[in-house]
Amino acid sequence: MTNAALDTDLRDLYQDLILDHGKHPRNFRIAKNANHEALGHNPLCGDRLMLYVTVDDDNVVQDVAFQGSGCAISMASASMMTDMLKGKTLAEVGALFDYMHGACTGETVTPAGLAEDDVDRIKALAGVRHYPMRVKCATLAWHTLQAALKNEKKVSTE
Amino acid sequence: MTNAALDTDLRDLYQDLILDHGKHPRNFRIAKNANHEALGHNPLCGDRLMLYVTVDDDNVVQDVAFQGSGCAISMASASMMTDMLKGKTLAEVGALFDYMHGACTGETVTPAGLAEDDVDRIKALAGVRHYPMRVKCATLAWHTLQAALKNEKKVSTE
Amino acid sequence: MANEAASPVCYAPADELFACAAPRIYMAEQYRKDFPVLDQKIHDHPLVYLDNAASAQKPRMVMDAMTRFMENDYANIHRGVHELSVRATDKYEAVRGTVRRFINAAHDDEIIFVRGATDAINLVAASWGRTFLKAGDEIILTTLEHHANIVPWQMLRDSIGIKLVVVPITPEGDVRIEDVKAAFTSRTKLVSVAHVSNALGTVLPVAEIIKLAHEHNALALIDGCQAVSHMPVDVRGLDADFYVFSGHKLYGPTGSAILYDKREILKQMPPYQGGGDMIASVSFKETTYKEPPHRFEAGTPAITEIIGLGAAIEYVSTIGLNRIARHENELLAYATEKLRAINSLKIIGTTPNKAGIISFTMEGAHPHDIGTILDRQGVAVRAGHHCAQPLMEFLGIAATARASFGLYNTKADVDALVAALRKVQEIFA
Amino acid sequence: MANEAASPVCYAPADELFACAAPRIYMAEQYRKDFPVLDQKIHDHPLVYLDNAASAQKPRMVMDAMTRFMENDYANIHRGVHELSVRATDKYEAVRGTVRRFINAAHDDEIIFVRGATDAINLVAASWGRTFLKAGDEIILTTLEHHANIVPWQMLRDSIGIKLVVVPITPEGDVRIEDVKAAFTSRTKLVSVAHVSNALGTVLPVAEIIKLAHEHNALALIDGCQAVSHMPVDVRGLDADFYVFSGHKLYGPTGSAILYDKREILKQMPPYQGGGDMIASVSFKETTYKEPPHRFEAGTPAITEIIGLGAAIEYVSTIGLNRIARHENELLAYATEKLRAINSLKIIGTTPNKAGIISFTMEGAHPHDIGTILDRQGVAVRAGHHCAQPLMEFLGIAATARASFGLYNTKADVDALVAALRKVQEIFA
Ligand SMILES: Cc1ncc(COP(=O)(O)O)c(C=O)c1O
Ligand SMILES: Cc1ncc(COP(=O)(O)O)c(C=O)c1O
Repeated sequence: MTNAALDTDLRDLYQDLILDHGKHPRNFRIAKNANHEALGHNPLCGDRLMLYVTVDDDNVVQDVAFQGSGCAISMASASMMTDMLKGKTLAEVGALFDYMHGACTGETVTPAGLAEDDVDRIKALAGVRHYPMRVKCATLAWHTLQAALKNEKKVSTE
Repeated sequence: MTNAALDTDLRDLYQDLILDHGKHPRNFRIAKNANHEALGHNPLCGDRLMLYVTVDDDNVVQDVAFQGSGCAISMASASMMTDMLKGKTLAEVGALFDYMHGACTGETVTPAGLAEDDVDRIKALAGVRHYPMRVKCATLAWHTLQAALKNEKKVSTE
Repeated sequence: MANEAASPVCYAPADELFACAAPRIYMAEQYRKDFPVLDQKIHDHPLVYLDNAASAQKPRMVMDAMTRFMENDYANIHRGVHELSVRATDKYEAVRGTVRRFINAAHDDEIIFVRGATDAINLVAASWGRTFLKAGDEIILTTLEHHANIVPWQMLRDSIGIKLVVVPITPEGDVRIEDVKAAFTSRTKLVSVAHVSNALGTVLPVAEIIKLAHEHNALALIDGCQAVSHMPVDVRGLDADFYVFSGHKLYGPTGSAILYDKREILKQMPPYQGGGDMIASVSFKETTYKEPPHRFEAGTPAITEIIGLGAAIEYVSTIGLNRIARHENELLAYATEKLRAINSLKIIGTTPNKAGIISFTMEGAHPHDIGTILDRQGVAVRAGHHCAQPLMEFLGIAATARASFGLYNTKADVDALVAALRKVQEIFA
Repeated sequence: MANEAASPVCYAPADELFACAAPRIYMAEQYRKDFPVLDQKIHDHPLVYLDNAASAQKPRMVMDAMTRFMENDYANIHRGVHELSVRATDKYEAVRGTVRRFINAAHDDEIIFVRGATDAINLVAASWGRTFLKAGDEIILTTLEHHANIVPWQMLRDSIGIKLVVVPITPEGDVRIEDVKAAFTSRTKLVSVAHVSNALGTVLPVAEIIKLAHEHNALALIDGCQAVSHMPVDVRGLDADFYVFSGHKLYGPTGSAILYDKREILKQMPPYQGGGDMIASVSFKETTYKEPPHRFEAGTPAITEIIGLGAAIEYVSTIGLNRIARHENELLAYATEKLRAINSLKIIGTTPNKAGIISFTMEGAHPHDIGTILDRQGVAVRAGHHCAQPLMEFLGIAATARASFGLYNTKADVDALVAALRKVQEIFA
């Protein structure tokens, strides 16, 4: 691999958007009054994150926050996810999850009805699909979200 | 190996003397009044024999008897041993043991001071030295003898 | 069971790897060349290997799979982000699927990789046994069990006070379902029996035994060591709760074995050994464990050997277990007929429900003498108690000689055995 | 210890196999060709394998020993009278002597063949621990132990109520003998510590620790997993009571490992697993066990793998552990210097008492990101908690990246690592 090819290859995973979210995670705080929360854990990497979600009576996500530690990919994924979720209905969240999951595992799911901005962000995260060991880093936040919404307190990906 | 060579080879182990003692073990009985006894066991083959030895105050073997079950080699060895021991002093028994042990493991021990008859019998048993897995069959009775004389109740060869 | 195994029906799932053509003619010679060890002389006679129940020989393909793995892909698994570790992990984990299909389990995570069948039964006794059994509870075994299916339960008995109930066998070597039925009480918690007896070759009616166990709210552990190489096994069809077997008897490497354990049961079992790779998190205060199967695979597993076991399963599956069963049953019938013709010889275990194993004694000749004389003629059989001393005691014998067949044995091997036995007769005439 | 290991004195017994010439120049290149796996490209870059602490690669000689054994001599051991079984048994048992000489034990029967170091420690915890310890007794560990030397003791603690006393390490990663001394009480029964830390590379003062243990009438278990491949080990010189290591980290096969256990202690230990080959006699009423070592080797062992381990020990002994130690210490010094020059990099574990392992973190880049970026450049390192979570917690970090050296690594490998780390810096600038 030439140096240029290597750069392209690595830049596919470590895009600026990812690096930026990894370094400066958004919504990185404890949200004590959230009505859903869950602890996500990837025993392989030791990545851990606590996710707080507030859903109102109309099934609209009012607030999402997280705290934790992990690699650039898992932190960026959590940060970008929190950014995307605010203001979405639970149905929209489900569609986003499905698209995200498909994108990271290499399935082709059409982003029907998703905001262009969200699709771009998820495409950035989907660089992991060429890094099999890192897929779980990208999906940890999303699995934790599912657990939180189902009121499961803990989730562990392996 | 030709059939003749095979016969010679197997006849080296299964000599008539061995087969005879194996089939018709001498001194095959319980000797309740023996002043030494021990149980010999070879867990590999399942060979088992109970040995009874009566030694008088002058350290002369007055009686030897055994009972048990096992292969032709171990039964013949026990039977021939009991035949040899009667009337011997413990010192003579020791010399016999050393010669027997050497003969079966391929060491060269000179049969200094041993009766010609005993030497012949031990040479017959020593056919096992070309059958490494069977050496313990031939020596079981002798190890049991040692245990009995040392007042150890059990011996197991492996 | 023997009949079922011999039927030409294709058992394997309709999956390329496991497709079996089941042609009418079985050519053991064609497979012999896959086993380099068979091509040698022992004491100037061609080797006739009839000690398959103790351990089977390894096809070139298994050795190659192990070597290739070590040459190309080797690394420790699960914990690495680098390429070799990814490849090694993928190959190791893929064998769970191979095993699942082989025994028709429902889920990959019901397949635990262990060191040997002995290890597997000790695991169940220590983990499940200590958790779910209490003093007075009963485990049903049979007289013909291998020590591996006796001693772990005795150790558990001596430690927590359970009771072992032993079902006797018939003089022919059969386990009768009525006798098993009679052994149940309200305290029965487990029935742990061999699928095929390693000492006699008897095929046990395990489907019926498992059914009985479940009717009595007990679980069933099947020791499949001698079954998986001789016949198709379907753990879901049988509804076994635990099923164990060793790789080395299935033409695979030593150090590899399988514990199949139903998901619902596995989930409730605490870990057996502690260490790396089986934990979710460790602190000196508190440690949490991973989900099965990893909870039960502490430390670095026998990675290369599991890859080898996967290759062995592919090898036998490609030939087809039905074909192997039919071939071995033919050999067994042929050998039985030939051995019956030797008048000083007595076959031990005369039930027709047998898989490729034949045990015998000879008048005047101890099994060890038989073993030695056969060996000098190149014929490898086993002589002894076959790790089944209670069975030997029950039969009133100290030992037997045992010939056991593998997929590469031929009628010529049986003829060589018979000729060699004539020499035993001659010597002990 | 590092100094001792680096000294040119010939440690090996004056025995042909183990003769070591200890020439001044070490040519890792000369040994690289023995390891076929090293000769490949990963993501178009030549493989630089620096994950030896997780598992070492296998020389051709080890694979050949295993294959040759399976091609020529394979059979189950101990129980057979036929030729193959005799050969297999002899070869398997001969490895006890090879191991004895390698670690300078007194007797072959002090060498127990087990599945892994994890298996070995679990065996000691279950057999010795349950027999000789009671509620309130104490075991001393250190903060830097591998989970394999923590979890088995926790399981024992939770089952019988012993206490675990943990000796902290210094910020440099050292275990100070004063701190160990302070941990003893009248209830201390065992000290169980690593010889070399797998996470930091620290060489512990085990000789002094063992002496302290014995002064306090306690025993000492040394986890030698990371020591035996890096330096000569002399269990009698150390006076260790238990010494454990895995074959796969010593260039040997997976599924093979050693528990060295002093004869007088071993004799008093009840069996761990029950099954075939470890019994003297079995009946449903009463079972008696064989003497050590066989009492602790239930069932069919990893025969082929033990043969392979014997070959691996011959391989490293022929090169000479002193030479390997000197070579790796040179690499370690070279790597330490080069890594220090990377300003965003922090070496974790800065004691000079280290064997060929170097752990580090980088500002702004998580170890897993480092691992991925290195892998894309062909450099295999490990990233994570290295099965030492309590240590990570103590250090206040989640994970490290770790480069660990083997006898085949070169300064060029270190240069490749450094170049690859520059790319991490670039990306995470
Ligand atoms: C220091 C130490 N102890 C114990 C172990 C456990 O060895 P294994 O996984 O081979 O059982 C390891 C290796 O992972 C180690 O490095
Ligand atoms: C019926 C049966 N069960 C259990 C075992 C034990 O298997 P392993 O020695 O591979 O642990 C054997 C093989 O010896 C066997 O034949």
